Amino acid sequence: MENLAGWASEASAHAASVDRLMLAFTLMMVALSVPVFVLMAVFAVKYRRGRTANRAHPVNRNVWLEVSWAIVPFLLTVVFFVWATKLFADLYDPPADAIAIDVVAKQWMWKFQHPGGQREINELHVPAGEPVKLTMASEDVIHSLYIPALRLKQDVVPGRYTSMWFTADRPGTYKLTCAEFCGVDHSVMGGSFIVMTPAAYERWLGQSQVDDTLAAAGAVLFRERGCSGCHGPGATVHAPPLTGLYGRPVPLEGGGVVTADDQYIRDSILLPQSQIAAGYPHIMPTFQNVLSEEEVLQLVAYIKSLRSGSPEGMRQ
Amino acid sequence: MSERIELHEPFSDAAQQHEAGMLGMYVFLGTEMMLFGGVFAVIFVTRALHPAEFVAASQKLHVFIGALNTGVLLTSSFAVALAVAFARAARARLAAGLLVAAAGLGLVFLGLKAFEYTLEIHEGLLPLFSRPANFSGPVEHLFMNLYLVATSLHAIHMTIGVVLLTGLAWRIARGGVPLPGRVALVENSGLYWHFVDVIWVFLYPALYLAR
Amino acid sequence: MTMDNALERRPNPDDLNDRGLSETQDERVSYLRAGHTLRSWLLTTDHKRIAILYLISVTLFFFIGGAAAALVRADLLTPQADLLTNEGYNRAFTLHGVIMVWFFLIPSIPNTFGNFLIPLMIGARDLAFPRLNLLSWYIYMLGGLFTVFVLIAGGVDTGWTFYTPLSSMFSNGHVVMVAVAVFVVGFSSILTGLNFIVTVHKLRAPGMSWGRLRLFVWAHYATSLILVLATPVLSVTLALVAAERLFGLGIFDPKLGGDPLLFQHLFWFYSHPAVYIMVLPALGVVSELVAASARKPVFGYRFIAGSSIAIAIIGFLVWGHHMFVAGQSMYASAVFSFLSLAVAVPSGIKVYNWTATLYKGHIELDPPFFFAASFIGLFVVGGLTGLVLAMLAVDVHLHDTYFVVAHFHYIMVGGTVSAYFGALHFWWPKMSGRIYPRIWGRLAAIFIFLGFNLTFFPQFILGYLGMPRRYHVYDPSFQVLHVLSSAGASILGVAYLMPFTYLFWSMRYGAPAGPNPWDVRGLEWTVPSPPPKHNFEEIPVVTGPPYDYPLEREGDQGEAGDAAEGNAAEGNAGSRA
Amino acid sequence: MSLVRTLSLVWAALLGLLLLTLGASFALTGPASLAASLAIAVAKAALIYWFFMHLREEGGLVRLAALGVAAWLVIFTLLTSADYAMRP
Ligand code: HEA
Ligand code: HEA
Ligand code: HEC
Ligand code: CUA
Ligand SMILES: [Cu+2]
Repeated sequence: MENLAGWASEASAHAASVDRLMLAFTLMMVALSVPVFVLMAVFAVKYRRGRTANRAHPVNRNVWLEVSWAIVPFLLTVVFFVWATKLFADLYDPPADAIAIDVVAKQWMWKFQHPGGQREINELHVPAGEPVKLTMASEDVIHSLYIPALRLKQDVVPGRYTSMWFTADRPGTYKLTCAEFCGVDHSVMGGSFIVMTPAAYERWLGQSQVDDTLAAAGAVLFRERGCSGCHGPGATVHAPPLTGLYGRPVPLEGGGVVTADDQYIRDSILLPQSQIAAGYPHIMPTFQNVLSEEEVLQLVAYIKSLRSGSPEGMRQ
Repeated sequence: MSERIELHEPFSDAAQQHEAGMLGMYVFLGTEMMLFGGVFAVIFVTRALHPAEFVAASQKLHVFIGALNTGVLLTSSFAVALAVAFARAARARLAAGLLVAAAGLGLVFLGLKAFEYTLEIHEGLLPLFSRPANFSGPVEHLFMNLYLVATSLHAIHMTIGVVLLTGLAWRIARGGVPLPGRVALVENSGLYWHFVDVIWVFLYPALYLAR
Repeated sequence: MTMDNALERRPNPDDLNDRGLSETQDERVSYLRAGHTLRSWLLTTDHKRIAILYLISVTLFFFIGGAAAALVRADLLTPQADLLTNEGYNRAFTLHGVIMVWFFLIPSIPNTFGNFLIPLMIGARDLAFPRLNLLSWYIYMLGGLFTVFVLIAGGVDTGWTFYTPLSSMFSNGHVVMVAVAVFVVGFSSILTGLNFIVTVHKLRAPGMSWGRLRLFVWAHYATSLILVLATPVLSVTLALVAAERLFGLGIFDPKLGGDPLLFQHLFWFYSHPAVYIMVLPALGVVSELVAASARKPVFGYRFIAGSSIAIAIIGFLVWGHHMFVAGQSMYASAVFSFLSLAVAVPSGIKVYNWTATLYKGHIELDPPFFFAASFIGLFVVGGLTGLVLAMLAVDVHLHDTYFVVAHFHYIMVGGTVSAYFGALHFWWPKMSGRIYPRIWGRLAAIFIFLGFNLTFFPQFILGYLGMPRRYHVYDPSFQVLHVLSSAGASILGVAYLMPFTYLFWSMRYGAPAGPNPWDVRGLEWTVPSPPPKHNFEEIPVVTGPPYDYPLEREGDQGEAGDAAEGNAAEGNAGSRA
Repeated sequence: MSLVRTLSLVWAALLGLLLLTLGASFALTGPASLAASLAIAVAKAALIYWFFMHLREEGGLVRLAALGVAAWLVIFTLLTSADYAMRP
């Protein structure tokens, strides 16, 4: 039973809040249902057929009574709805300084890339007490990254990025699994989620074999795959410069403006005809079957690093 | 006229039978509507996801052939509506003739559709059939897939309708369907035909007229 | 008292050795004896015979699905993969889900008891379109046999939800064939729904106003609306998946700019309302069983009737609660979560009104009461845990865990299957004309209840601890709970077999039932058991409300009241002033 | 026969609407175009249902059945597109 700690313990403040919510909700469920059970049993005994009991004036309708037992439980649950929705909304609001870790799911393994370029498979190391944001992509079918100790899961959907963030605060080793049915080996697509003290995490990062940071790997791809031929400084083609693109609003051809987030950059690479930046020709080819999800994530990391003025990803 | 209507189990009078038949037919058409509703939802979502490419792809369709076809279908519906009116007035030959006309227009529709498909095959635009296919991008491919699915599903319904109407006209002409005793048969076949027409009335703008 | 009456109706009341062995007068002219050939059954348009055909075939599929469940539970006894391969397990639970949902639970109550009882309850000779009704059974069988064929051919491994792109591009099972089977059986649902709607609207006996319809009929009317409006969307969705698989359509494929989540929207637009297809008829049955057990007018008839319709309508607005972590927009999730709470309100009304109905009733602890009580208990637990899942932050944790599995088995198995058995026990005397030993009925109900809880309660805990569903290799720390669950399943399996022994026994040895063995009200209890071929000699004229049990006034209490009422009830129930 | 006259008028109106929608599709773009073409399609369908499909002679029930399905389709498409519209 001690193994259960890998599943059930609360590894974050969010997990504790979810448990509190669940406990309170359970109490409400008891309050709403136990009267039904008790009364049914009592009536079945008291009003047995053939038994003498006062059955005078049985009511067969009472609108106020009925309305009240429709409304009161509903209002009770609305309180919980507000509570749960608040907690849920927090999950969509990652702090800006969160450590950005990329996740790629494929049948049947989890691949993680840390910003410094460290990669691991089926294990995720994170520092305690610091917010972490996962950006997740799938190579094939829908998977779902589930870390029970955080009370969190998020589907990983092919064709787009989904994300999940948390601040784990209890060092330890927990379970990490795939929750969305994804084919033959779904039930063995899992591993460990390891929360370390910040110092231990630094040490762990140092030990791993790293060729390049993510952004640097992206910079290499940017040249190798010919992006720089069009987007580079010396290009003859009329293509938008990508420096400072991330987070900026981009006016689109045919009206409309989008913010250049991860998803937009990804779509620009894989489905370039979808959203054309205003004023540019439709010439960018698709890299659909050329780049793997990991490589796209590296390119995205590289383009993100191209903040105006500080092309840090370029240094090598 | 109601005394001359044939009664079936378990109905006890003609009005009840007529209303039940009508309601049943409308509910059935409702299910067909929901069936196509799924297709329409897919079309709308695709348009919402890729507005510009959707419009570009739509513009490659033969909008005037589509318009002509809409006209043909509307006219056939008119013929069927007339046929029902005459069937109720027990003018069997006229009704049968109009049904044949409607079915004929249905064939014209299918013929034009087939012609359109061949044009698209040559343009490299029709999935499955064009070899080699020649799409400007994935979304155009997706659009044409949708187009093929939606129009062929509609064409299947049309074919059923044509068979239904011709068979009915034939039986009326041979006196196999006493009128107005079994006018419900004509009415219900008519409802089906009109319904297939209505589907096209929505498919046409959804696919051809996206701007 | 009523039993004695029934015994007197035997062909030869003096011959005590004649324990109902020979035919009674009523049976000789009943629908059961109207033609003995196989042909007379297979080509019948009598709604009662079609109901029997459904009863047999639906129950058969329950046991096929149950056998798959047994396989699943046996495999889960150990944390490793020793009984089945990974692929084999996936096929086992997929077929379990597919068969149980589409070939057992959806047709279960409507197509058997609905078919049998709706015309009787509204005072009609048959459904509006008897031949369509037969066609619907043939379509059902076609789809069903096709599924059995797929089962033999190797099965599918997508889960009953067929999520894309797994089903459309990656799975190597027979997805297209199963999609075809479910597509086909959909038309059976549609035809049944259509038939019920038209029947309820157009074939009510004179005087049978909407306010006098039985709650069972209201529930089936609501169910039919869902059948008709939702099923076609499933049909087209499965057709698209099949086309996607065969021709690479791309609608659900991001490589062409399609969206995998669109499938989930289409699927759940059908499948969430479909869960109410599964439960509404059961709610209707339980309303009848509760009223009959209490022998008292139902409390809040209007609210119960209206809540069926409300469930059908609101039920269409909540499908997104299956997609909270799928990548749906956060705002859409919040809306769907809120609407999911709204759908609990009408369910709550039913539960509380049933309880109030029992108050001051004359409750007989017959098997139908036992089944109704276990339905209520298990439905409430299942429903309230549904609300847990509708809470956004909690569902993020519980989605796709055993908590969900426990939730829906509580409603579908604890709820609907109990109601199915309850209906079988309540209307069996009407359908077969014979009475079964009540004690066995009570025992079966109790065993089912206990076995059920042992099977599925541990799964709530498993789920909260984080055990994902559709896993057959699992962490050894979960084994204890899984073993408990499997042990419960074996009790449950045996308990489900029990009724079939004594019900079959009763067909030959049971005492003849007489028209109204439970001494309750309703048009179906005014005709002989089993009913004659055309139900009513003469279409009845209804002049009073449903459930018009006599009420007691100050003074007349207990036994005296019961006896007086028993006499008044004789024969003319349902059509009295 | 005045019924024939009515039906002919409806037919003419339908063809007129067809021309209108064709014209509108060239004149308008974007959401306006979508709205116009949908509105015209609804108008056409309404004409067909009302006159050709006998809704005008039938009782409230049949009309309700026809309208009900339309309402359901609207719910279905609106709630589905709500997700797409509100995704970031
Ligand atoms: C018959 C089948 C049935 C029924 C009736 C229901 C009824 C409900 N279901 Fe359930 N559900 C399923 C079958 C069913 N469900 C299935 C099969 C799945 C899984 C599908 C899959 O992924 O494979 C599922 C999954 C499921 C989920 C998704 C879980 C997930 O995958 O993450 C959710 C989330 O909201 C949910 C909610 C509800 C709610 C709120 C109800 C409500 O209708 C319940 C209403 C009833 C009550 C609440 C109890 C009685 C009321 C009272 C005692 C009064 C007091 C209460 C209040 C008014 C507050 N269900
Ligand atoms: C609709 C109705 C329905 C019914 C009635 C049942 C009935 C049962 N279900 Fe089912 N179940 C589903 C619908 C249903 N289920 C669905 C939709 C899923 C999801 C599938 C998916 O994920 O895609 C599911 C999934 C599911 C799982 C999860 C699998 C997983 O996620 O890995 C489990 C595990 O315990 C399970 C168990 C059972 C059991 C023990 C019964 C019992 O009640 C069955 C009892 C009946 C019998 C046992 C048969 C009678 C006896 C015999 C034939 C004799 C032989 C038997 C023995 C000797 C034991 N079911
Ligand atoms: C043939 C020239 C060409 C190549 C090669 C090319 N691009 Fe582009 N790219 C363009 C043009 C032109 C645009 C502007 C039109 C558009 O939005 O599609 C563009 C737009 C973009 C945008 C959106 C910028 C904005 O301001 O909206 C991104 C991001 C991008 N490209 C990244 C890349 C990456 C990464 C690669 C390599 C893997 C690449 N491009 C290769 C020509 C090219
Ligand atoms: Cu990956 Cu399940
Ligand atoms: Cu649901």
